[in-house]
Amino acid sequence: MSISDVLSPFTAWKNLFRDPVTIKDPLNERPGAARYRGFHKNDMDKCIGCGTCETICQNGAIDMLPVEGIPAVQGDSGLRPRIDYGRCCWCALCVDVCMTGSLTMSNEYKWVESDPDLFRFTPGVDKKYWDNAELGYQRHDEKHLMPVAREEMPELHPEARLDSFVEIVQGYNIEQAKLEADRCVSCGLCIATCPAHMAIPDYIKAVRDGDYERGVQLLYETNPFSQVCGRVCTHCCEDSCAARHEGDPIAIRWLKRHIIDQVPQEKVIELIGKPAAPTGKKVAIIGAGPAGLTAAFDLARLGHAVTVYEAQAAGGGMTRYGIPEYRLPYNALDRDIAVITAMGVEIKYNQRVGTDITMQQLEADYDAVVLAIGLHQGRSTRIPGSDHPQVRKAVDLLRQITAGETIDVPKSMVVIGGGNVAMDIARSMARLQLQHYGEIRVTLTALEDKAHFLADPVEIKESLEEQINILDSRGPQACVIDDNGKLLGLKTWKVLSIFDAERRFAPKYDPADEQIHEGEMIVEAIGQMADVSLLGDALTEKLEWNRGRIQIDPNGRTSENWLWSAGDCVKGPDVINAVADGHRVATSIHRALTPQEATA
Amino acid sequence: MFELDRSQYPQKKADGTLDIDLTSGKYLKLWQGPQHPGITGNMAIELTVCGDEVVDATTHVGYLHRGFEKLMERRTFMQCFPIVCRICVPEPDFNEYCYAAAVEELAGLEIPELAHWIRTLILEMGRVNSYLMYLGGQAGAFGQGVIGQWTTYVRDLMLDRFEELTGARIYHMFIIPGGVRDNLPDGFAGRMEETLREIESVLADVDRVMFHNAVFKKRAVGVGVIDTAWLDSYGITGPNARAAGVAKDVRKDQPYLVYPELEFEAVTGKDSDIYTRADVRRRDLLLSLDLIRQILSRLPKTGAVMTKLPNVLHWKIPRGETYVRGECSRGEYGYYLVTDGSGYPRRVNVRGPSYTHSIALFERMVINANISDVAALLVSLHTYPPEIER
Amino acid sequence: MSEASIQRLQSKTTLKEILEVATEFERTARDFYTDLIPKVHKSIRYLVEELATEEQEHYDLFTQMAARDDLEQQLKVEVERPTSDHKFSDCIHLPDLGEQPDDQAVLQYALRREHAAMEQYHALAQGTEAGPIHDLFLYLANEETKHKNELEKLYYATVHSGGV
Amino acid sequence: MQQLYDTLTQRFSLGEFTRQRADLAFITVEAVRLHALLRHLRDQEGFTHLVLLTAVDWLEDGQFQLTYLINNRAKCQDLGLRVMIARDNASMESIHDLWAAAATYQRELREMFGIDFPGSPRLMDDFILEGWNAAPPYRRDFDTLEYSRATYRERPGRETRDPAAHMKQQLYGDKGDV
Repeated sequence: MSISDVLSPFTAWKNLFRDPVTIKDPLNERPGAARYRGFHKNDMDKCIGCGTCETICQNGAIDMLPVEGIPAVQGDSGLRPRIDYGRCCWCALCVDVCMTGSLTMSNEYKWVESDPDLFRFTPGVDKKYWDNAELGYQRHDEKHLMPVAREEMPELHPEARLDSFVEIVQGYNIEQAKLEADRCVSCGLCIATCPAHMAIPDYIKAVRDGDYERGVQLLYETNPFSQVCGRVCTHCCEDSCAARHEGDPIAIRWLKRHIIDQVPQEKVIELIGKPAAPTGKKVAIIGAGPAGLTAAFDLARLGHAVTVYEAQAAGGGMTRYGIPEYRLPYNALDRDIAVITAMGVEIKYNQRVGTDITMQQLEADYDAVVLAIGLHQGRSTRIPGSDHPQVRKAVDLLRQITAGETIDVPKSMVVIGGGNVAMDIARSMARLQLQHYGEIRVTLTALEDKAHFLADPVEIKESLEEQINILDSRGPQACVIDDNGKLLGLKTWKVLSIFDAERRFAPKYDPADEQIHEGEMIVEAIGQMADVSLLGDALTEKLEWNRGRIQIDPNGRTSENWLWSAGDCVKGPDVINAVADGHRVATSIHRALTPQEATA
Repeated sequence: MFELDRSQYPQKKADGTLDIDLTSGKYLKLWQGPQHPGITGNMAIELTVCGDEVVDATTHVGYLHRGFEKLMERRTFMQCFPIVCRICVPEPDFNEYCYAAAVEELAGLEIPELAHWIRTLILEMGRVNSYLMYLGGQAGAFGQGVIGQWTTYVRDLMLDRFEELTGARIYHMFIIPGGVRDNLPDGFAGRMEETLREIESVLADVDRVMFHNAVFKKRAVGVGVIDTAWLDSYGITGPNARAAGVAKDVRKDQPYLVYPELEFEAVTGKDSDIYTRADVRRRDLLLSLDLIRQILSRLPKTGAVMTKLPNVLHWKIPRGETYVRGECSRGEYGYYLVTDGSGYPRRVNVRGPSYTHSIALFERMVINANISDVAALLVSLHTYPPEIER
Repeated sequence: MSEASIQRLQSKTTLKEILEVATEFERTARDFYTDLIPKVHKSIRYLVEELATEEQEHYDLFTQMAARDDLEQQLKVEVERPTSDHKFSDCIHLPDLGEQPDDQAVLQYALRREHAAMEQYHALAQGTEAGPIHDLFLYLANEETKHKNELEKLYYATVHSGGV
Repeated sequence: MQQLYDTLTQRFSLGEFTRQRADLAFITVEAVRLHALLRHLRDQEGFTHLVLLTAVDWLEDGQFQLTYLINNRAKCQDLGLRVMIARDNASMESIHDLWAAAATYQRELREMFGIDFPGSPRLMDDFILEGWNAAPPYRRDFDTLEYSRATYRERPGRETRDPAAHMKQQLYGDKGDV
């Protein structure tokens, strides 16, 4: 200790002459830093109400609640997060995890109220002065809290698949499936979109947990066609997936297939258990497609005796006779059907109703009849020359291929149509051409431009890989036939526009841009319809119709109380819709066949 | 009898309890805290005094128990992230770092280089804050209120830097499992340099007014000596150990983050009294300012700040256990994490240096101290009660 | 209604006369569709019924138009014969749709007919000077266009969209 | 660390060895051997620093795991000794004679897990939970959420909807047979 230790403290006196360093009016003068984690904002145009913010909030500060004027629609629950600032700890995990980037934070931090309940509010709905604040916490450019890219599906390369009908999609292995399943946030927005309302988040969780038996049970609760849907479902669920907003949607379809691929068929049958005791009621189902067999499965499990009449030699309907084997192998389909027949469903093959047995007979013999005949008749453009024998319809050709009939494979051909069926026939014929002649000469012409093709984008991509010559915006004008009656090709005009300003079909052609596409065969793949001739004139007259289709009530029942109808023939083409329809009519029939208990 | 060995008074019975008669009128029970201004945070000391000499002391904690360790057992690994910082208010970042590092180790995650640098930067910034608060508290314990005003002012400048870097002033929630949340904002190094200079200028004043102050020296020199023999017995770490001449500094002993690449020596003292501990912390604070400069001049300018995580909503970590430590301003801070393969921690145990410093060690040191020195003694151990009771 | 009717149309040049043919056009079409209803399969009867209703509405419109006071003078005005007359009159022919035409055939016929009518009224509008008559023809052309658009949408939905 | 383990196994009967990092390993030890082993490690092997002492509740196995983490600063090594003890009437030998600070850890473990350490100073004194009557709260079978629901009032006015259930109710639901 020295004299300086006595004196030096007095240097503090120099501060006498300093200005205060505190900010005089911090409430007005001090904006939060650019990254400040202040009050929440939520962009109502982007928010989909998936509730992932609520899931991650470790404080339980977020509630998901309906908001006036925001209805639940596909892909948006209509709920919006309400935040309780009595609990919020400003960690911003809700912002980081937000699936759409709608939930953000402003750099505002001052909010004074005398009523504490006002600190519970719905950002974006309850208007606040910081709603338009430009600064505030930004999550880092790359979203880190979950992977955004889909696990790549192993597929056969074009060279490896082009000369055969071997399945292209290889399926995930367990590790890949777990990684893909891991990406799901279990919000459940997809369930409402799935026509069968499958328990998607739950079965994805089963994949994560590696509990495939549980997965199979979940699948069979809503869908006996998991092999089929796991491969060729239109997967509209993926369009409602929360993950699609800032990345790839979860590969829901492939995960479904993965589950069913993991469990042997005998185990599947064991897992879903035995049907209920026989009820003594008999149900006839016309058509062994997804709708008919789903209804058959449900009804058989409820104890009813079910007989399915199928005109073809094998079951599956359009999934077998319309979808090429490289997309849906027949053995996969067979496995689904085998589980259904294991429930006691009897399928009578090669029995064409209307020819081999009449509707009247079915009405007399059964307690209920389901008409699930699909859309097996191809539409024609009816352009000049389209009645030439070498102008064929895609559905007929595909059916012949499946049935193993010999087809006179043309060296060159033209397909009319831009839907999946057009792609199916083009790719199938390309394979046959390669097998027969060693080269592919298939031209596909579609009315629509590429941006508006009806086919799945992946179908177009794979068709191009498989050397299909796809020409968009070509309107068919005539099938060109020479003087000897030989088909030379298809004459098309350029389509200038296909829809008018109001999105209505109003094709405009440019006759100056005329092309003739060479082809020994022309295949029309523009549309399909149901062949309802099996009904017979009397029943046709008795039934009520609705714009060309049999009229049904919401449960699938027709105006004849013994007859239900389901699937493509009443709802348009879609596998998963057919499955959903099958359930619907099965439930309705079960109710009709079961004596109602008196209600008090 | 006091002239000989004061630690022999009061005498103890064979079972170790005091051989005193509390009803004799010779002794007084005196409570200091939990709201006493000389107490660090929410704790209380139950003193038994004889005259103005402390003959027995019991620390009481629990005023701030929030059960974080238990709360974490029902939160997912990512959900634990926002709550760990709340275990220690003045220097929350060690919780974030130790927790994140433990999770990353058990989950097998490698974090990007840049994140290591930014984490180190954050930890040093937090150390500066913690020491500035301590200096004010230590001076305040001797009645020098002005020091606290100065250090709080410059601490506030550092909080501004925290705010612009992390988006928050106190609970930064920035060192996240997987990395850090963002890169430095534009112009950060320049503004940090201004802040560092202001801190240095204030520290020069503190040096003159606090450390070269006859009153402070009179009160602090030779008081509250920690015997080096106690270090292991009481688990003493950090400046408390370094002031006793043992260069215990995790940054050197078991280097983590980017410390191996930084140039520094552990700051030590030798007298192990209140003054030396304060001085060690002052010099350690200057070291931190230097480390911040080193980091800012050497860290990569660009690069990823976070590694790719699995979906954190159902992130599971295989069964395992680990311990991750760091050198915080008060000593060894560590997280013992046990996982069981589920999506939740099986057990998280937080080792805060205050745990041993403010209970076992303090209860021993305070015996025979003067009542007026109790607060200064406690502050000189630099303890934060929340990390005791977690 | 073949050779004779074409002759008849070609010989008329006043507005009144053209309007009469147009009304006749709607009437015959209405009767054609009405006769067709019981012949087609029940499942597509809705289509023919809708077409008949549509034509009836147009017929009513024309009748009302002819009854308007302000037309009386105008009806005597000579109108330039539209160039699209030929196609238009073509469509007055009853087509041979066979015994039991299907939806596609009915739609194709109706589309062709609406298209011709649309062009006809456009041409008539162009052939009259600005004024109420001109507006009326424009209105009629617009009506036919709308109808045609609806039919095309239906055609696309019926024939083209089934092959997804 | 492997070397240390090999040395130790010559003198002590040790259980499972887990190398976690180059500088951190865990060894399972029988309860009766712990004290001697710790003394040896402290006095002969340079593990002079008791980093922490805590417990892990393996409820499903009916066991507590006590973890004694010790540090050898000179060699920069950490060693965790795992002792599995029965969960019922859990009791363990005290080590306060080896490290004075251990008494605090043991007091907390008694309070939070209900583990007895006979002879440990002030063991029965309340540590954090003064006046606590319920089960030791850090045991896995103590449900904090249930406790807080039973003890505290929920703030009124809070409700939430599950997106999937809400959509079901709004968009499809069970319409029934009409």
